[in-house]
Amino acid sequence: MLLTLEPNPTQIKAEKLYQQMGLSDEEFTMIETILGRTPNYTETGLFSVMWSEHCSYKNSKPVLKKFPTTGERVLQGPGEGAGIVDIGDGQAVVFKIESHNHPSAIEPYQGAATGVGGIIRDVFSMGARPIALLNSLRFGELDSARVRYLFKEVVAGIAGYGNCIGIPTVGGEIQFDPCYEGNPLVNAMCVGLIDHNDIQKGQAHGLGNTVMYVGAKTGRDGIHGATFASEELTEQSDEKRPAVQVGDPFMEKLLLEACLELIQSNALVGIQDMGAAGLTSSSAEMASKAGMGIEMNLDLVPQRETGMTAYEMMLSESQERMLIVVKKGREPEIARLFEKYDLEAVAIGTVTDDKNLRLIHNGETVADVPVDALAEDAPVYQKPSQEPSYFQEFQAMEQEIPQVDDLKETLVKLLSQPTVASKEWVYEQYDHMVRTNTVVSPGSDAAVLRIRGTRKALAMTTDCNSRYVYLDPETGGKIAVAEAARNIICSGAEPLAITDNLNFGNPEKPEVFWQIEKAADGISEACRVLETPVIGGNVSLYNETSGTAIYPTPVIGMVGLVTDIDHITTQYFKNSGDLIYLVGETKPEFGGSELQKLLNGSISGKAPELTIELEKERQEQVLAAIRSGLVQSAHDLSEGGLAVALAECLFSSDTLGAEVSLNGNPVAALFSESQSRFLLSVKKEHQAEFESLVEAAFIGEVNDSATLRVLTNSESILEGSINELKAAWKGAIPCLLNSRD
Amino acid sequence: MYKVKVFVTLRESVLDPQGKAVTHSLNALNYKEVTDVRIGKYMELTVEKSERNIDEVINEICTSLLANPVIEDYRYEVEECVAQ
Amino acid sequence: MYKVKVFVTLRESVLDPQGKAVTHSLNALNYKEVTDVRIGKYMELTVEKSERNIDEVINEICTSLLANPVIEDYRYEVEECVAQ
Amino acid sequence: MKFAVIVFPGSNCDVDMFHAIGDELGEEVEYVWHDSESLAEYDGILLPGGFSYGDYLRTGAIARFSKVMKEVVKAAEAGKPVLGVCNGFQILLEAGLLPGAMRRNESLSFICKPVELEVENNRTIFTAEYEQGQTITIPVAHGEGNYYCDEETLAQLKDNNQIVFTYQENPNGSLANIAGITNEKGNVLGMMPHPERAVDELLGSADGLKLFQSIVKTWREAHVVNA
Ligand SMILES: Nc1ncnc2c1ncn2[C@@H]1O[C@H](COP(=O)(O)OP(=O)(O)O)[C@@H](O)[C@H]1O
Ligand SMILES: [Mg+2]
Repeated sequence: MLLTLEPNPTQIKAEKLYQQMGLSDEEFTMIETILGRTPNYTETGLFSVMWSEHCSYKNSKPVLKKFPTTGERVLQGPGEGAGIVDIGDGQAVVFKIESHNHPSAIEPYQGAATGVGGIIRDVFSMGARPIALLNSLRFGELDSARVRYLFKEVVAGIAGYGNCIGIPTVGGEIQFDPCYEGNPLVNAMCVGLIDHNDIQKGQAHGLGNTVMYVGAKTGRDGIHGATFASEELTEQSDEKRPAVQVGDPFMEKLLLEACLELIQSNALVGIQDMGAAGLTSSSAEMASKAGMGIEMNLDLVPQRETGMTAYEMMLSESQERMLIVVKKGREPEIARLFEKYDLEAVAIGTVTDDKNLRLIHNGETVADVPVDALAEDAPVYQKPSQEPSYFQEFQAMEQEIPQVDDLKETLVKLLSQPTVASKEWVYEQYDHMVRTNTVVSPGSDAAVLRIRGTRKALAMTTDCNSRYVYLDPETGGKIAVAEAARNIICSGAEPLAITDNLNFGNPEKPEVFWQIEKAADGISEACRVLETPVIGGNVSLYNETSGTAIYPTPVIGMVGLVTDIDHITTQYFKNSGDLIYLVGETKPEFGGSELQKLLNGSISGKAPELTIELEKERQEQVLAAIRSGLVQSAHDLSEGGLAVALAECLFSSDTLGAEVSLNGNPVAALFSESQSRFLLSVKKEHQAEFESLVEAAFIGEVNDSATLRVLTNSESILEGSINELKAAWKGAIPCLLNSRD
Repeated sequence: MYKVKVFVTLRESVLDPQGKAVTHSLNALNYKEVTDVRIGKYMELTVEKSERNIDEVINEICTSLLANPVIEDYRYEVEECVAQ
Repeated sequence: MYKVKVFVTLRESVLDPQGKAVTHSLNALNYKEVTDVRIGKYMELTVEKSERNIDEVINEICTSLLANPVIEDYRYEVEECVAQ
Repeated sequence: MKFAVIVFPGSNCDVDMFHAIGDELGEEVEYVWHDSESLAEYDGILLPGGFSYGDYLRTGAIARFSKVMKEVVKAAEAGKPVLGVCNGFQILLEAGLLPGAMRRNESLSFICKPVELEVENNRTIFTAEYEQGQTITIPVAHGEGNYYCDEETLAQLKDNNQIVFTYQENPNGSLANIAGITNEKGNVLGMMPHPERAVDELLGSADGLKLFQSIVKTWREAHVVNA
C-alpha cells in the first residue's frame, strides 16, 4: 500500500500549496486568523471547497441580493436544497435548476447524467416527490464532429439517468452557437410535489442527535469538483480526471424511495444531499444553519476504496449519498427502513453545541474548524465592473430591415436552423410520460403535468435567448423571464416563480462582471413586475475556453399553476375555420434574431425592446381569455418571429393550413423578433367575446389546405406546403447528425 | 489482415454500478465466493493492412472513440491472420 | 483466489447494431481499414477458493446470469493468484 | 378480480399500472414486493416497466432471480393471466416464460413516443375486446425493445398465433415487427408498448384500457359465471 504523506501546515504555508486548491493569499491569511493557527492539509481542503465560487457564491452574492425572493406563495426561498411555492390545498411545488457544464465538457454522458442525479437529490432532500425534469442546453455548431459527439452524449446521459430513475423529462431548450463550442452548457431542472407538512430542512438540530450517512459508498471520485467548476476550462482540464463521476441512477431510485419513506418518520431531524463538496458542505451547512456543531468519525464512513485519507473522504463528490440527522436512539429503526431498499444507513457522528466541525480519523482529530467560517462567513467580493466597448457600439446601430429575396426559402432555412428546428430527435430519447401525468408533452410552449386527485396542473419551462443577453444584458435578462412567463401563459397557467441558472464567463474580468450585474438587474425587474419571485438557482461562472467567454446565459426555469385542467392549452391550431389573432405590435427588430444570424453568420445591434408592464398586461389578457374558454391554441412568438410561429402551430396535423394577411414591410412582419407577442386561434362563435377581452389583431383563418399562405395587400407573398415546411423543420437535426458520421 | 481485441475497462477509482449490481446478485444467488465483478467492454475489430502502423492506428482509435480516457482505460491484443 | 476474465459476445448470427455503428463512425473518421467491429462485454471476477471446482462455478454463473444463451456466447480465462 | 403489481427494485411504471387498474379499470390491485413468497391470493399478475436492478448487465437479467419470480412461474403454470410490460416483458424473456431475447434498439437510442399497433390476434384473454386487425395507439418507452428469436421459434410463434401485437412502423428493429407475444398456452403476454399509459384521453389515448378489460371479462366468464 502506497502511503502518501500529506504536507504539514508549515509546508502548506511556505510553499503556498493552498493556491493549487484555489485559495488566494488573503483567503489563507483569513483562515489563519479564524483558526488562530495555520490549518493542516485536511482543513485547508475544507476551506478551499467551501470557499469556492460554486459553494460560497463569493463573487455572485452581491448580485444575487438584487433578486426579489419573497411573495405570498413562497414557502421557501433561496438557501435550502430547492425553493418551495404554495399551490393551495396544502400542496406545494418544489423546484430548482443546476448546472453541470464543466464535467459535461470532458465526459458528456456521465457529466450530464450526474447533473440530473444531483438536481433530483436537491428536490427530494426537501421531502418532495420529484415529478418532472427539464433541461437547458447550449452547444457549438453541429458541423463540428466534437460538438456532435458532445450533443449526442449529453442527450443520452440526461436520458440515461432520468429514464432509469423514472422521472419524466418533459421539456427544455437548446441553442447552438459557436461561442459554446469548447464550453457547452448543461443545466438540469427538477420539479417536485409536496404536502406542506412534509417539508424538510437541512438542519442539524438537537445536541447529541445522530448524524447518519446513507447511500452509495465514498470513493475518490470528483475530488475538487466544486473547485473545478469554479475555474476556466483549459488544455489541462482533461487531466483533472477524477473530477468526473459515474452516476448510478438505480442507486438513486432506491435512495429516493427510501428517503420519501423516511420523511414520514418523526425520528428524522434534518436531511441534506451531498452535492458539490460532498460530506464537507452537507455537514458544515446543516450544522451552521442550526447553530450547532458536528463531530464525525471518518473511520465509520462507508468507503468504496481502501486507504482513503480524511482529505479525500471529505472532498469526495461520489454521487447518490445523503446525510441525515436523526433523534438519538432511533438509529436502528432508521437502519431497518433503509435495509428494505438494500441500502445501508450508518451512524458516523453526533450533533454538538460548540459550532465546530470536528473530524476524527484513525483515532486522531484531523480537523476542527468553526462551521460558520466554512458556510456563512465565506468571503464575499465586490468585483470591479466595466461596460464592454461592444455595448455602446451595438446600441448606436440603427434597426435595419435585412434584405430578403425569397420569403418562402428564407422560412424554410429558418425552420432548418438547429436552434429553431424540431427537437424531437432529443425528446424522443427522454421518457416524458412515465408516472402518467404528462398532459402536454415536449413540443408545445411549456410542458403540463396534471396533479392526480385534483383539477390542478403544473406548467413548466426553461428559457433564455442568450443572443439578446449578449447584445444587451439588462434587456436580455428581462426578456428571458418574460419569455418563460409567456410560455407558461400560453399553456393556460399562471406564472408562480422562477429558478435561475446564471451561466457566465470569468467574473474576474470587469466586462463579464458587468454582464452579470446587468442581467441580474433585468431579471429582477421582470420578476418584480411579473410577480414571479426567484426561489432558488445556481451560478456557473468561468465558462470560457482559451480566454473567450460564452454569451452570458442566465437560464430561467419557471413553473406555473393551471387552476383547472380544462384551461390546458397547446400551441397547435385545432380546427379549420378558427380565427387567427396576433397580440402585440411588430417593430423592425432584428438584433440577435435568427434571421440576422442566418444572413450574416453573426449577431449585432440592439436587442428587441421590452416594456415589462405592457408584457404583464398582455399576459393577463391572454390568460383571462384562455380561462374563459375562448382560446383554441396559444403560442408565443420567439426565434424566427411570426412566420416560424405560424408554421409551428400547423405541425401537429397533416391537413390543416392557414391563410393570413399582414401589413407593413413583409420581412419585418414575418421575421422580426419583437417581444410581448402571442399567436392565438379562436372559434368563430367566440369572436365578439374574445375581441372584447383581448387587444388583438385579426390576421387570418385556419383552413384545411395543408398550406401556409401569407398575403400583403391581397397579394400572396409566401406560400408553402405544410409537408415541405415540416420536413425541413423535423429533418434538420437528424440530418446534421447523420449525414456526417 | 488483423484481428484486434480491445478491452475497455472503467478506471480503478471509478464507480462501476453494473459490476456492483452483478456482484450483489451473485452473492444473493449464493455464489458467496465471488467478491468482486468489474464490467467493461470487449470489442473485436477486423482491420485490413494499410501503410500505417497497426499499433498507432489502434491507439488512435481507442483514445478518440472506443474509450474516454477521463474514466476508462483500455488495452488491446493484435493477432495477424490471413484473410479468408 | 482467482481472477476470472469472462468474455460475452453476441452470437455470430445475431446482428450487432452497436458494432455496426462503431464501424460506420470509424470509417467516417477515415479509418477505412477497419472493416468490422463486434462489441461484447468483458468482465473481471474476483473469486475466492471454495470446495467447488472453479470451472463448474464459472460455467454456472455464465449460463445463468452473465450471458443469455439465446443470443450470446461466452468464454473465460481463469488465473490463480495469491491474495494480497 | 384482484391484481398484483410486482415491484422490483428499480421498477418505475408500477405506480402507473396500479392507477390504471385501480382508478381507470376499477378493479382491486395491490403492490407486491419482489421478495414476496406467495401470489396465491391474486387472480392476475402484472410485471410493470422500469429499470429493475438498473437493467445493469442485461435488461431483466437480475430481476428474474427475485424470489417472487418462482411464484410468477407457478401462477403462469396454473393458467393465471400474467402480463409483462416493457421491463416486465424483458424479465419474462429472461425467465424463459416467453421465448426469444431483447437486443438494443437499432437506433441505439431510447425511444419514447406513441406508436400504432395492429392487433394480430384478438382471440386471447388479453385482446378479446379488440377487433381482429384493429389499429390502436399505445406509447413505447424503451432502449432495448428489439425482439429477437431464431427462425424455428418465429415459425412456432406464427403457427400458434402467439404474435399478438405488431408495430405498423417498426420503431426499434424488432424481428417481424413484433411488439407483443404470448406463451403457447396464451396466458402469459409480454409486450414492449405500455397499455397502462393509454388509459385516459387526457394523456392522449385510452386504447390500452381494452386490454385490461379483456383480462377482466375473460376471467369473469371463467370464474364468476360458472361459480
Ligand atoms: N433539451 C430539451 N429537452 C426536452 N424538450 C425540449 C428540449 N429542447 C426543446 N424541447 C422542447 O421543444 C419545444 C420547443 O422548444 P423551444 O423552441 O425552445 O420553444 P420556445 O421557443 O417556445 O421556448 C418545447 O416543448 C421544449 O420543451
Ligand atoms: Mg414558446
